[in-house]
Amino acid sequence: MQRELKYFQAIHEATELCMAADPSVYVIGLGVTDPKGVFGTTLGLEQKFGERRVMDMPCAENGMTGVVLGSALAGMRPIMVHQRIDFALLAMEQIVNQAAKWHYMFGGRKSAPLVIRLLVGRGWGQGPQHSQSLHAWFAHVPGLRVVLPSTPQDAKGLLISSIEDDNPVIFIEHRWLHNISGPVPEGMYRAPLGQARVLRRGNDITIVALSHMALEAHRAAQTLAEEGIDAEVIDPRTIRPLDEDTILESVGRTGRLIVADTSWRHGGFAGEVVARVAEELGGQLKCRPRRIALPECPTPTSPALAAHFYPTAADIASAACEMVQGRKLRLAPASAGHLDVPDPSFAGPF
Amino acid sequence: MQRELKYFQAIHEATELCMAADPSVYVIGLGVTDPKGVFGTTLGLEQKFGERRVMDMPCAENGMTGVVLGSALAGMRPIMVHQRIDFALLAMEQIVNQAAKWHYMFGGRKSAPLVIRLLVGRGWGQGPQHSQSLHAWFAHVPGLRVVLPSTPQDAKGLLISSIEDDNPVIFIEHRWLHNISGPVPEGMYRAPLGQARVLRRGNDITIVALSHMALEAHRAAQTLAEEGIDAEVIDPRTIRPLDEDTILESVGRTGRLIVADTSWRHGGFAGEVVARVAEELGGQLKCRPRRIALPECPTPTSPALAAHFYPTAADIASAACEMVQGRKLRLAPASAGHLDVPDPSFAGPF
Amino acid sequence: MLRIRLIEEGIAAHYAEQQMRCPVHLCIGQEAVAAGVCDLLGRDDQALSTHRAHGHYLAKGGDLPAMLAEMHGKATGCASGMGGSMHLIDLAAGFLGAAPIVGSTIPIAVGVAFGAMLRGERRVVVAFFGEGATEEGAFHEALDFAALKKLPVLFVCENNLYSVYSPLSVRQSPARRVYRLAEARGIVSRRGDGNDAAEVHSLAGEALGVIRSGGGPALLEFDTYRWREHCGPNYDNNIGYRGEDEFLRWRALCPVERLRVRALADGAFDAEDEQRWTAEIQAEFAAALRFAKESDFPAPETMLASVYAERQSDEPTARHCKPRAA
Amino acid sequence: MLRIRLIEEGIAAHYAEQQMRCPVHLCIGQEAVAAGVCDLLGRDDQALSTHRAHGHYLAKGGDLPAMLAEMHGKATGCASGMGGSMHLIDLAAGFLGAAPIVGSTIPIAVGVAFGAMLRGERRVVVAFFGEGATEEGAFHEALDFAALKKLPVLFVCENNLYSVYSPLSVRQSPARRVYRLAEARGIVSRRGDGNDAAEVHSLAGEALGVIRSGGGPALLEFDTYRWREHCGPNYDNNIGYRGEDEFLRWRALCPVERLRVRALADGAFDAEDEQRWTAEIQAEFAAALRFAKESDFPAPETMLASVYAERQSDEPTARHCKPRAA
Ligand SMILES: Cc1ncc(C[n+]2csc(CCOP(=O)(O)OP(=O)(O)O)c2C)c(N)n1
Ligand SMILES: Cc1ncc(C[n+]2csc(CCOP(=O)(O)OP(=O)(O)O)c2C)c(N)n1
Ligand SMILES: [Mg+2]
Ligand SMILES: [Mg+2]
Repeated sequence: MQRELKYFQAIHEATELCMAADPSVYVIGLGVTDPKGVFGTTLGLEQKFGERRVMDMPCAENGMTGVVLGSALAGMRPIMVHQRIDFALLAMEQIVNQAAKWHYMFGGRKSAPLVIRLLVGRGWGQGPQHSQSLHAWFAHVPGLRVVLPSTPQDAKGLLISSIEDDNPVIFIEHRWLHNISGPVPEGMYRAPLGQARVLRRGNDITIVALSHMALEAHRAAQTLAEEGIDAEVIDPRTIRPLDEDTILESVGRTGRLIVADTSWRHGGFAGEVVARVAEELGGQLKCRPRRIALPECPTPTSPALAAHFYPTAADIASAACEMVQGRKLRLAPASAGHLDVPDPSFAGPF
Repeated sequence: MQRELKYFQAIHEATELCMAADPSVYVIGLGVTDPKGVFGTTLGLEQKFGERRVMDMPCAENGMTGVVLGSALAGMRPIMVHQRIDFALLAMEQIVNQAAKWHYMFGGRKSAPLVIRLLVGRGWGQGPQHSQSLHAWFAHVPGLRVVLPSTPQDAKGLLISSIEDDNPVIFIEHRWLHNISGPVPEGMYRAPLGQARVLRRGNDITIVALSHMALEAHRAAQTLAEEGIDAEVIDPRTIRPLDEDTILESVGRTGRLIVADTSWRHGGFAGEVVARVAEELGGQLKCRPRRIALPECPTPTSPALAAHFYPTAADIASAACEMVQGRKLRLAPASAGHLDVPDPSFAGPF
Repeated sequence: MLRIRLIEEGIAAHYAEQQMRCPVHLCIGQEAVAAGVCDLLGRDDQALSTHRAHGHYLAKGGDLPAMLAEMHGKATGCASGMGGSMHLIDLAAGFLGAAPIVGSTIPIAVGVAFGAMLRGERRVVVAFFGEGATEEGAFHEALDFAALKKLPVLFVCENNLYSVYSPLSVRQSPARRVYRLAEARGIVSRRGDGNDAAEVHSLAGEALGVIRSGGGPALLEFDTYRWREHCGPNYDNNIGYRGEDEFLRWRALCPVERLRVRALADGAFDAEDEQRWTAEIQAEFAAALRFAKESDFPAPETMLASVYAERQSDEPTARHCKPRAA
Repeated sequence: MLRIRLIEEGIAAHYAEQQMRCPVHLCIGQEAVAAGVCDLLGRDDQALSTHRAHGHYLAKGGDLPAMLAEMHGKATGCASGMGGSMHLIDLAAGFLGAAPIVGSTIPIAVGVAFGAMLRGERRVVVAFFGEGATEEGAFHEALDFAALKKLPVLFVCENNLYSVYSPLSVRQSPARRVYRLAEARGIVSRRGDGNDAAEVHSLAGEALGVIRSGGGPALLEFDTYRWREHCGPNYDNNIGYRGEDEFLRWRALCPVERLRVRALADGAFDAEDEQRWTAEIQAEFAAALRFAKESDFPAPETMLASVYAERQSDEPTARHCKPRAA
């Protein structure tokens, strides 16, 4: 039987393995050495590798991104961690103007191998400034790679590939994935950057789902199976590069497409997926594609509104049912309990 | 006969009119009072309105955006100018976390009326860090409005509407539009935010084109007319909100869609337009939609590469010809002259 | 000050009920700064703050029931439930807003003062922030602009030695002092004991004197200490980032207790006053908490209602309608 | 220094041909800083700069033909034509890069020093920048981190009074001095005459002494003046943002001339040496220009070639291939 780890443990293990294998890998970020260790992902690393390889930093996201980039130019392989994407907005200049373009704008003379781990917050009143999921921005920028694993196994394999990659990699972790469990092989292994994972095979409809929505899509597929609908669930895993082939092959077969995203619909990455399919498969679809994404407002803090803000498996399943069978889905009432926590172990607020 | 103005003069006139009408309007930005006056758009305003209403600022884009936001909360209506979008990357935190969300996150108690004018550079070795066109980022953010006029008349009407709007408005001006001429009515008038302009009516194909690409699309339509193809050209003018209706009506009629954007294709706004059409008109298209956008690399500086980097009217026309008539278009060889200047009056470098 | 303490303790006591479903950053141990500074502000003066805003909001006169309702995510909250504990606002009290991105409200506060200056309004704007925020570029850019325009801004830095669990030693060089950074711009700056309400009061008085007489901005750096965990109601001296002994040293310097002892000695109030006040505050808190709990949650349709501000008038552009040319 | 001057003048003379189709920011008038500082650097030491980088690149030993080819957009350029004048690089010479976003290369330079420290390499990294860059938060964040980690960074600020056409008065309060901002972090800082090569040399020598002996970073602020327009080959004292008189005052303080006069007086060189050098440099420039003009433009297919770095080895992940567990 395969060993199971939680997603946060998989991140931890990947980091630890890469640090052991390559002395140029180091970890830096607010709180990476503190007692919480970024939701456990960096816990104990300082004790193991020393304070020169795992370190806290000043609250200066922009400048410190420049520092991290500079250290990469000097031959290090930094892993920078921000506890929220929202904080990294301070660092867009360094990430997008400098790091993403360094290799290109100097004619390929120097690469900038660095990983920036960005966490997406959710629940317990994270509110408008602690919950954004801006992967679409990064996906738009040539020179970056953008990775958002949804399973523990991929979290580990993709983080290893990201650390070993010679380019700036944006590695996005949804907070509600940190505590999910799944099989994780031991030792070093790599998941390729630019290859989607088919989470479930099916022939009636293709659901492309990003990050935490992959989980919701998987749940939706189970519900749909009970209704006689055989859904294929694809987690693109990286959205720059995007594995178009896997998606097109699937939609070519099922003729139906739902894209589920953790961010806003308008101008979001789900639109890119729909556009690709429209461009390549145009008339072959059996029905119109759909996007399931956030409504067009900042994240409201009140838990009473969170339930209306975040789409769930039920939304995906209903849409799929309409698309495949042309009927409304009757769902059992959602399980009791609060909609602002990922699982019962979560006791708020972060 | 209608009066003609250049685009930069239209921007200037809108600013001047709004400043005269409302004492709370003021202009701030690097170089707004200097002898170049941001390509003429702010020239003479300081002399007319005084240094308390038109002012230079420190080179501190992030902090100054916070300052501008604060002044809006105090009752002013600031117009902030950045000579390149690339510089505004420093200010994403203030724009996106603070300004865009201020009204919402305090339950609507306080609005943040401010306009941020962002210029897109092009030509003469502007290169990787002086030429980005990141409107798609802003379009993704609820709370912002995003405006990118392509004609002098709209530049004026939309800037007036933007200044009068009670929300943060991102106003994007492509550098290669500043010197185009067109009819501009005198006095105050408003172009609505959220309404596309049909630049040319036609029934064979719909070309949705943003900012400077609207010009290229219009040129393409002329070429196409000579080939017997009747293209409709739509400039959405604002991409948040997006006037979906005008686009859908048009594509519903023509059955064909090209979207031409000034930014990269992957994760860009053109994808949003294609996705909307796919979602709403699915099976009704006569052929697959296409995007015309930048190749997936930073802007190369060498003029020898610029010609390959920026798509032109010819690219749009060829695509349209293939889509409508299924044949390659034979184009007269491109007019002599450099491809890194907008018009003969341009003598570099900015 | 006692009021802030008791209210924060009240929040801490009720937080475990999981009805306040948002992060809370208590200011217990740091009350003297908020109280000492705000005591000298008028209604027209304004303030902005950070994630740790309860004390500033209350000291500036912010509405208590609306604050507790906000923390409960209720429609009656000071931000209609949209913001939670980290987004407090009370315009009537001159508390213009708090937001939790470290450093970001500092330039906004400077901008509020700048806007007021442009409008010819006379008021002081106070920016409250922690020493962690002085590491952000935004702080430096804000200082620079306030100095350039001689704006009536009082920068108040509460140096509580920590940013979350990170001690100063991993973030700032030992030689660095916040107040010296302001001095290097020619800004009047002082450092003081943030646990001594009288000292806060007197330094703030001096600084406000400079500002009000047109001398430009001033900065005050106050040494103080947060008693409870960074975020949440508990003590966390056991988890490893700081020691119980350090905490006890600081607790012995309790700002509330020090003021109390002095006031009792001075005869400014007596034990009976104190008991009465305590009872009054506790009753006020209980009533506010009841209000918060009994209030309704925001209706689902409000979720999309306030993304954009709409012009109030029917004629959307009436205000600007006089064209200059025919 | 003379070499920088003559090369910049050569660029200015040929710019109007419109073959250098990219912005150029000449450093004529400011050469002493680049020359005086770089003279004291070893090959292992490294430097980064800004939009106004020609002088720093050349003084650090950057390849001249590759620089001119870059400005001509040629494949033989130091950045293969991808960057232009604002993106110079010469790794062999220790010139790690220049980029035109104001302030942004300062933290990157600090990071290079930090990386070197982590790798146990001993070298000094110099960050060249203008006084405008000190207004950016990035500068402050970079200073803080360098001070915190005691990094071997020399911050060199060329204060030429202007940021594009904007004088200091609209950007910085009169009391603000760059070197005092560094002092407030405990960083050794000096201000000096940037038009006096000897003074630059001696202050840089002292600062490098501190840095090399482990004393942490140092900052030097040099007063100087740009003679030509902000961007481009011309004089622009007539367009209104500064006066001819101010320019003439500064031209009288020409760094090249001052060094020349002193050297001739000292007998360090004579008129004949001078003539010979001038001729040599002009020949060098002419040859480099010819090289630039004759070089090929990059082929279209190179446009997409270097967006991403590819691992060199065939086995893409060989380096890390030893799994710890079976
Ligand atoms: C830009 C940004 N970075 C990081 C955080 C995470 N964070 C929240 S509070 C905090 C501590 C800030 O310390 P300080 O300013 O001293 O305030 P204190 O909590 O001590 O009152 C941090 C780092 C944030 N909210 N914003
Ligand atoms: C972030 C950013 N803002 C604005 C600009 C436009 N700009 C280019 S050079 C320059 C002047 C900077 O002044 P300074 O640092 O003193 O350098 P100098 O040109 O005087 O050498 C400015 C503002 C830019 N390149 N980057
Ligand atoms: Mg603190
Ligand atoms: Mg300067």
